[in-house]
Amino acid sequence: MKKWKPKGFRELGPLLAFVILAVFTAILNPRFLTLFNLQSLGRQIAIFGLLAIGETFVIISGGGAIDLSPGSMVALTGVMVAWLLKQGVDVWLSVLLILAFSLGVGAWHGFFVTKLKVPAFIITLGTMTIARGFAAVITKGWPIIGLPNTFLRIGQADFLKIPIPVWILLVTTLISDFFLRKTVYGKHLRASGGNEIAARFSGVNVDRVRIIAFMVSGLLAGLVGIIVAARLSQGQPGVGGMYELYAIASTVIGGTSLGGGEGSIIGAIIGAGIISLLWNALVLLNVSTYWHNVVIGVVIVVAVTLDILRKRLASK
Amino acid sequence: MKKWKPKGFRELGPLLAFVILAVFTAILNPRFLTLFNLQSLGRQIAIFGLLAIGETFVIISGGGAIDLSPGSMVALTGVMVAWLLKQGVDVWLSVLLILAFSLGVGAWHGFFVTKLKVPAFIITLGTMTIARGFAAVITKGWPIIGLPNTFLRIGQADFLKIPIPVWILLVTTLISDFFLRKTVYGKHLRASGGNEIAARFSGVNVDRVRIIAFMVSGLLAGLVGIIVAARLSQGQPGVGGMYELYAIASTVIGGTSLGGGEGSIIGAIIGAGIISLLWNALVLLNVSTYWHNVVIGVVIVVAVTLDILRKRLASK
Amino acid sequence: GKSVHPYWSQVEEGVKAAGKALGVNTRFFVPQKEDVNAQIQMLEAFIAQKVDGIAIAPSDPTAVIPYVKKALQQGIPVITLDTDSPNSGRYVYIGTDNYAAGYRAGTIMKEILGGKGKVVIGTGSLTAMNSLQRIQGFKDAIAGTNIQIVDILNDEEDGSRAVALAESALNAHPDLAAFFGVYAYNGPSQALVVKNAKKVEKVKIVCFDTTPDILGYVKEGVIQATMGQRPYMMGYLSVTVLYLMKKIGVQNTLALLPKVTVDGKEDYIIDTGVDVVTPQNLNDYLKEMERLGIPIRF
Amino acid sequence: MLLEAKKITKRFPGVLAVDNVDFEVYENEIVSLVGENGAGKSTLIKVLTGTLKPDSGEIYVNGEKVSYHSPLDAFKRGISVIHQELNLCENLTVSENIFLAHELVRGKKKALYSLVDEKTMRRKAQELLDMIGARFSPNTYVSDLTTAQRQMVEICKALVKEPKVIFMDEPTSSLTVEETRRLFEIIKRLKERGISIVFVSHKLEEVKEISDRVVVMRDGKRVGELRKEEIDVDTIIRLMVGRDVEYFPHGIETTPGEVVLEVKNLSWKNRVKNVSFQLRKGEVLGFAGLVGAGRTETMLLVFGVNQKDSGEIYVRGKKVEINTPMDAIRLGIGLIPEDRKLQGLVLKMTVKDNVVLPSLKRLSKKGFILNEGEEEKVSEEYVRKLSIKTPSVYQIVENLSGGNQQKVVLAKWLALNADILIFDEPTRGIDVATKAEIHRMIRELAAQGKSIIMISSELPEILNLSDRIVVMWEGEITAVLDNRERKVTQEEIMYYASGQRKQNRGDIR
Ligand SMILES: Nc1ncnc2c1ncn2[C@@H]1O[C@H](COP(=O)(O)OP(=O)(O)OP(=O)(O)O)[C@@H](O)[C@H]1O
Ligand SMILES: Nc1ncnc2c1ncn2[C@@H]1O[C@H](COP(=O)(O)OP(=O)(O)OP(=O)(O)O)[C@@H](O)[C@H]1O
Ligand SMILES: [Mg+2]
Ligand SMILES: [Mg+2]
Repeated sequence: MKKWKPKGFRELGPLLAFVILAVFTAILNPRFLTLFNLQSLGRQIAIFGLLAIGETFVIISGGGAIDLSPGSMVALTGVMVAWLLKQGVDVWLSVLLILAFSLGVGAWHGFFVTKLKVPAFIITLGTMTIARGFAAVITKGWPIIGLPNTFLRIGQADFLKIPIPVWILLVTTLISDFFLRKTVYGKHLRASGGNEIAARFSGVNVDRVRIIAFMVSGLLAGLVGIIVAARLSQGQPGVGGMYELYAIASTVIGGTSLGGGEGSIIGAIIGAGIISLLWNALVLLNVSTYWHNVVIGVVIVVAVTLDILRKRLASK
Repeated sequence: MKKWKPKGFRELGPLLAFVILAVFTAILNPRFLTLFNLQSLGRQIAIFGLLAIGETFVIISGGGAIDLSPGSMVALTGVMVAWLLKQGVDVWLSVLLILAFSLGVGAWHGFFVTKLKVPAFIITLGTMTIARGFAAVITKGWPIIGLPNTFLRIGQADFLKIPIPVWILLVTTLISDFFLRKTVYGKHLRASGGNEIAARFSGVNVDRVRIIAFMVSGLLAGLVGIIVAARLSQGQPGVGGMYELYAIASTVIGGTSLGGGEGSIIGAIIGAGIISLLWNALVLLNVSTYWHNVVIGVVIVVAVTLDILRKRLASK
Repeated sequence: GKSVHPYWSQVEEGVKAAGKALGVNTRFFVPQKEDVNAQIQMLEAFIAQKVDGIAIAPSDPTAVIPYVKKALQQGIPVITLDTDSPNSGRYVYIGTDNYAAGYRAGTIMKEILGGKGKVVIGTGSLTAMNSLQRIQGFKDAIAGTNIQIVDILNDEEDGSRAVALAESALNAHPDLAAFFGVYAYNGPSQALVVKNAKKVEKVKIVCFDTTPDILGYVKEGVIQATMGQRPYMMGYLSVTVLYLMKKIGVQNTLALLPKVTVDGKEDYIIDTGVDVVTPQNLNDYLKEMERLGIPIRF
Repeated sequence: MLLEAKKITKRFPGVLAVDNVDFEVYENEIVSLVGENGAGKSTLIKVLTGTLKPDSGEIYVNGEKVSYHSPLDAFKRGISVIHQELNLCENLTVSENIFLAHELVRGKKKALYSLVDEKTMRRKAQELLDMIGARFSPNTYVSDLTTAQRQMVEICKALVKEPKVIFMDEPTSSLTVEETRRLFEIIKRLKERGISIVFVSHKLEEVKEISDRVVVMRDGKRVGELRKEEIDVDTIIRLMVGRDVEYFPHGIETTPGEVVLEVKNLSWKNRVKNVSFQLRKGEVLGFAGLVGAGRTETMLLVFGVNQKDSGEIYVRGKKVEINTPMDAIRLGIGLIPEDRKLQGLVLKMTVKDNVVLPSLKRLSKKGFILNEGEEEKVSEEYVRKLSIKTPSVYQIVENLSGGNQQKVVLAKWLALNADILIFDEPTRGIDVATKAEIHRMIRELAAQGKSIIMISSELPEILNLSDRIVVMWEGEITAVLDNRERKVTQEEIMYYASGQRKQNRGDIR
């Protein structure tokens, strides 16, 4: 009953899938490669990718933990930041307040999961529903518009032709990959997910490690909320539906096991890339929307299945 | 040796929550107790309850398995049965065909999970997306109407003042509770979920046991699809959104652990009862819709948390 | 379009029919659920493709502004249909705005109820612009009467939940006078409940769209009135206008279109009108649609 | 006195696990803690090392009263522990495990965000491994290690904390004689370095060899203490059990009959090479060898857990294909697995449910509907026979002591009533009294006409129970020895176990 061990470049499978899809799309429709389209794709990858990084932390922390709240949190924090800005609060202060708030929500999840032993599924499902509800309560459903230009730049401007959200994703990826692989925290996180009791007996503060994981996920959901609000020029209570599922799927496509203990930030980004690419390519390839969901579902299943078979063959 | 048995009535917590909510609602609005309302509530409980039974089987089977497909399968099978009926296929034959189809989808999930080792999350997320897509492809968004009256009775008629879907739920509950607690299959299922390897060493055909669990979940999703179509008098591609989450939440509220190995059918039904009751009570209590999601989220979290604390105190 | 819904599939039919008649290549997209971000993502993909023209029903009028501007900058003509985005620089708006249609519904409700009674609204979204505008229009129309909106029910685009909620509402308000259904499946859900509860005489229904099930209930007299927005026309005209813009130029096309003045600004709006279908005029409506060449499934 | 505990009491639902126990550790001593399965040894150790909170009692370290909030508090005071159930993160490497929660970091202060100094950690891990004579790289993933190797990792892990006292809860239960000898050398070296050891074992010869002092527990109470010169196996047993125990069941004779199981040229990967042997009705066939000799792997092929690459299996003269344990059980083969937590038990289920799991079909009405009454009867019977210490058969297995869990594994397969029984290390972690009882049962089963394969790393067990002995080395059989006269010696087995081949071994029947 041996577990498959990371030999070589583990994210090879999903990366191949991404590249094949991209090349395929580019051949069928060369406009795929226009700067404009790549920027658009990049912004989408940033949105799913950031959420997927958060999920990766939570999932690695083990105990079957997942975070179902990101999608709704994106809506709520987007609405909140827009509300703050409308009250005339300074842009950066608003952003900071929102990040602090979402960090707090993450800590709240972590507290319930570790101290009260409430399943992560339930507490984050609760937030999913509650946050979605509050977004509607705050706005009565109407978007909050008229946000300052400085703020909109977060979602819409480019730097060196690369959209700001992509820069944010790059920086976040580097930092979190570093944390996961090189720091004490990363080791403790993987230990907690791999064998909670062993980690506890060794003196790892498993609870704190898990709480931090949820805080990372919360924080990134808030960050995405800000980016999306800036991208849409408004606080929209209706955005983000199902984003949590896409984020979790990205993570799993990238090779993270839902059982906890192991996972890859890079893989999660590639997973987010595949899903975003599908959204983009299906339009470029002129597939009727009614079929979009069918194709996305099939590609996710096929990509994951082939990757698993590939790994199994490789380990023989 | 004395007959020392550890546990009392495990579903006490959720049952209390249900009763308190019901009494509370009935006091504030006596119309809660009208036959019409109880029938309506019963039909809703039947829908979530049947799905929750399926999830219970899948979750107990272990390995972090959950089934994300039921909501979309409800939509797809509802559309399919309506389509068949429109083609003039006999009512009972259509029903049988749909049940066979959904059983097949369940087997498909089981096959991927056990034989190809694809995570249940991914393969059922795939079906979730694909089924939703096909429902749209078949109907282009149009409801399929004009279904025969015999069929509509499945969703709308009563027998002894009790709606047919509630009868279906009762029978299904009795059968599945019996299977889970009183048969070799039930024990094998719990053993497979508790420790897959030990179960294999004990001669349990773990793969088959798991495939059957997914088939039960598939079958019940199809059954609910038929009930919903009959209830709405039409095949509608948009129904069932998020039902899988409600079903899983019902299961967890009822005391099933997402880690696998244990779970309770009765608990799942009570969980489904709590969620359905909330949908109903919030309207009766005239709570503004903007707050519905907030209240539902809070009640779910509070109910589960209190139950966990109660159990912890009781075991002290 | 915004989400998979019969309304949009009627728009699509119009788009296709026009495309065929004019010999142009048309593409029609709706996301599964209303999601502004997803719509913008699609819009960008179209801009990247350098299509000849875009007709969009903005999920949100302000959110799309920067992206419509981007398209215009790249020389792609953009028009709006169904929902307008007046500040985006789009050339033309084709449709009846949802506020106006909602207002019409409110006016009719006022007539049916004789100016008093309790109403429950059923909708599929608390955040989608079309729902918000229809409800707002409805509210504004009944303002000042004794009609009271006792509840708004959000079923999150789940037809089954719509039925459950309508049942609860009917029970919670024994003196309910009417339902107002915002999305296409809301009306039939309410009709089903009212019919099964044998309250057809007591509880009136006004709703949106002209799907066959709605027309069936109209015929039976369970639904008193439904608002048809002629989605087919919107689709057909959008393609035609974009075709002209490509063929004879944007300015020349605009010159052919009716010019209106809004807040002192000149604008181009093609009002596709609202059809109010009632049991009384159902046959006339069907005949009229046939005359216009709009297919009716019934 | 390094550590002193006074009047420690710990209670679990239905069980008084530790009852008013005093315990002390002096400088520079090796003190053994012995007692029957479920006597409360592990619980006491958990209390003393901060993994369980006592219900009452006081703990003093270096004369200072302490109250632990986590294992970390104990480490900080120089108290390390190797638990009975090994606790390593299989998803991490050896060096990561050794330094878990004690990582070496760049920079002065250590915080969660500190950069881990992998290079130094690996070097130091290598030094520790070398010191205790382990021959695997610190970069190996723990999931790739054998039980004995994991034990070594645990020792390194304890050493990293630079402790004054190391508690070792049954460290030798899965070690061979050779490995145990090496561990004792390490223990002695540690003692020279001023580290005291608290040692738990059911192998009383070992206890006698290593201990400066022995503390005996029975039913949660401390019942006696022996000083170095008083230590004697029989005395310990009398204190532990309250009576004398006969070690090995002499006099249960069997008459081996026809061949019931024949294995021909079985091969699997590089770990089982061309293995052939015969098993007769009514005999006990012992399998000896060093750890890693491939005995377990061979039996996993016979039982259908792994699929053979080549070779043939005959049961009662008929060639059979065994692809899953189900097939094997249907053919009347039962395998008592080596790793109780992983392969043997569903920890969250009750004793009863575990005991009846393999025989469920037989015990059920129409092979389908459970018969709770019958299940209860069968499981209670085995709880009694194997003296499993549990409040009732409805106790969750996870809550049993290590040895009692092992007994449940045995009960499971004895209840199956299979004709061919394969025991893999059956008495690991089981106390002397029950061990003797199990030995008697094994002989009795053979006398009843069952056929038994017994893998054991305890040579006395092999020598005293087996009618014939198969010796394996690196995946092949090097000798088959006739032991009907009980004349085979330890030296003889060790000779073949180290790779010497016996000629014309086909002669032996
Ligand atoms: N978590 C628990 N819940 C309930 N009972 C427990 C728990 N842990 C231990 N026990 C019980 O406490 C008693 C002492 O167990 P302990 O593990 O200390 O025994 P031990 O002396 O280490 O035995 P062994 O030699 O088998 O390892 C046993 O009867 C056991 O069943
Ligand atoms: N490919 C492998 N790499 C590392 N370890 C392995 C591998 N295959 C098996 N092992 C482990 O090596 C251990 C010892 O090997 P094996 O079981 O063949 O020897 P054995 O003679 O049965 O030893 P024991 O005396 O412990 O029963 C087993 O527990 C097994 O899990
Ligand atoms: Mg112990
Ligand atoms: Mg072995």
